Amino acid sequence: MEHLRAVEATLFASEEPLRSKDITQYVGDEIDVDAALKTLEDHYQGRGIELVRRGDRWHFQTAADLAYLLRRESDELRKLSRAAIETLAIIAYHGPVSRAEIESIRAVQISKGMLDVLMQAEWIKSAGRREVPGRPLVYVITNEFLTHFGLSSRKDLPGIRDLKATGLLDPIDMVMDEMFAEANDAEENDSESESAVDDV
Amino acid sequence: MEHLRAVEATLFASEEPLRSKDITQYVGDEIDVDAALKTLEDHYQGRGIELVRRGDRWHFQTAADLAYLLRRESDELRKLSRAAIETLAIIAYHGPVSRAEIESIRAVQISKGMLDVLMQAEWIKSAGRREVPGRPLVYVITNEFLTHFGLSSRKDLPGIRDLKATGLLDPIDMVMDEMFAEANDAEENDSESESAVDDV
Amino acid sequence: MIGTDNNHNDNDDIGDETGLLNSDDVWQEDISNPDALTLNIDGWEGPLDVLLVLARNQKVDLRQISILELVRQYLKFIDDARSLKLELAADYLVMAAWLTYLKSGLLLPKDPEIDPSPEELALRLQLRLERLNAMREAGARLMARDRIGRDIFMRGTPEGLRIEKSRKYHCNYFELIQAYGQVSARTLPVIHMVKKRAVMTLEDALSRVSKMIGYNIGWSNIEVFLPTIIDSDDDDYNVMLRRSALASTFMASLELARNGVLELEQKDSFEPLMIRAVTSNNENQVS
Repeated sequence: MEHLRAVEATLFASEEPLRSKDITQYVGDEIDVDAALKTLEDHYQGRGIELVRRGDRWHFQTAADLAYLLRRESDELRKLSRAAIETLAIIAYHGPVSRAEIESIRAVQISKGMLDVLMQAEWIKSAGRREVPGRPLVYVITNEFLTHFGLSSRKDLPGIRDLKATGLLDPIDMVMDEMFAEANDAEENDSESESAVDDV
Repeated sequence: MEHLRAVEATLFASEEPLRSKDITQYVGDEIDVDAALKTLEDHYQGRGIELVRRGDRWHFQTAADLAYLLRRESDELRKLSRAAIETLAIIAYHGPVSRAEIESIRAVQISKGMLDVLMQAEWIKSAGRREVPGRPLVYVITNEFLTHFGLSSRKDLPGIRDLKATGLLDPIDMVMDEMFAEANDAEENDSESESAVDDV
Repeated sequence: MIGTDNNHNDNDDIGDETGLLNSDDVWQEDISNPDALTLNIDGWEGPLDVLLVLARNQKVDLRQISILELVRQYLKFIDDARSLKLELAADYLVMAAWLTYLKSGLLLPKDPEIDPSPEELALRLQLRLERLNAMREAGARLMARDRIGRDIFMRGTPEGLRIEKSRKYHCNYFELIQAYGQVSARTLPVIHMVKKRAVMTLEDALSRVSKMIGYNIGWSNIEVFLPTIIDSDDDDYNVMLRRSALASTFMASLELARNGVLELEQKDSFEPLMIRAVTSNNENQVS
């Protein structure tokens, strides 16, 4: 038993697989290391830890069938931040838009990871580059976005007038609302020729 | 048995001690991790590898009585000065303690980097401030300290029960403080001419 | 007899007990600190450290040490150090002075006026030595434990655990639309526009009536000269504009009548106001 313990501890602590004779250096000549290894191999059979032999070297490893535990995936449901929702909405309404355009609409800088988060959520994707100086990437919404929000197309998004009717727009000035509606219409007409988005 | 295997494999694969709830994240809610840990602890009793609890964390380690086979001289472990050892002991036995309290027990100043070095070794950490004038930081020992020195909890510190019983861990008597403060003041006055060691 | 050298040896003895207290083990920063160096040359860490070693030399329980003997030994240590021209930091000398005071207090007849009493001071000194000694021993016991990485080992090559968190984000339709509404409302430039008022100016009316009068030879209702209202589908706007147009056209007609361009006729109150151009034929029929 003492032999087994010594061999077991030596293998456990070792930073690399050990040959039988390496183990002997630790535990001493008087121990039959090979016999101990065999016994240990049997003992660990079917447990969470296995003693395995690779070539002439032995080492402990986590049982192969439990490897899935070690790299476990877990879903984490997170609420999208206010800023991220706004960004998403801008891409939905104005896309394709570049990062700079989103920032100019929101009048706030976008944190680095925000577009990554939205892409990771598969709600937006990049749709090539705009042929303007700097060749910025532009972003559009994805089919996953439409599916998630139960829309059949981008056109299903409510217009500014609808938003106003549901009280979602802060009432500021009727004329201003109208003006905005006009600007919006202009954009939509122009959006085929991408450059118009830059005007936003 | 599958439960045992899963908990065993998770602990075995982990690079650091795990809490019961950490293990649950890997093996799933349906497993009674605490029960599995108890069974495994018994199973490994007397073997070359042991399952031990340090603070609220569990890990596998080689059996203590096999140290003679495995002992390695490590530079890292030898380089602690007497001052550092005393400081560490004071934080362990008296903690939470402030720097001033440590200095008052040792009757010498702590060199600048000492607490930093002990924190870097992850043996101590600061644990908030004491609500007294100056709001000094106070220090306590960590889980890593318990792990390193093989203690299940602070209560296992060698001799702590006796020290408590004899009042040697009680807060410094006020009269004694005053006495020391006077001596200290005198030192400080002298230190301008004599030695900078006394400068706070 | 306890000289400086002996003390040094005693100190080394402590080091041997734990194997960790040798001067080799002093922290780097201690050595780099020139003031600490003065103390560490002899391996001492301050006067209390010296006192503790002297006290332990009495080979009795710290609770039973002779304070007077301790004071005598400390003062001797200071004398020896001075005779060896060892530089002693101020706190050693302060301690010497304080111990001299304590010694005299203990030897002289009791003076109840003195508070705290010399006995109390002696007791406190003894307590402080005990406390420091307790921590010194505790530290040594800690260091002597089976320690991870020296005596006890964790697994040499753990596979490591990873939880790969795939984040699922949550956002519903309402939040999306609401956010867009708020971005729009927030970022629109603030522009104040004066609403187009529903008026027809006198100038417009003058020019309109002047142009039209030439074509109307007979009497015509003034309403014929009003512009057709098609500007808006807003009824209020139309009514307002119509009123303004009527007023302006009436004013324009009066002005033109004064200039002899046209003449006006109204049979009775609230009857239609009739207008016709002044021609050579009806020049004399001004009403």
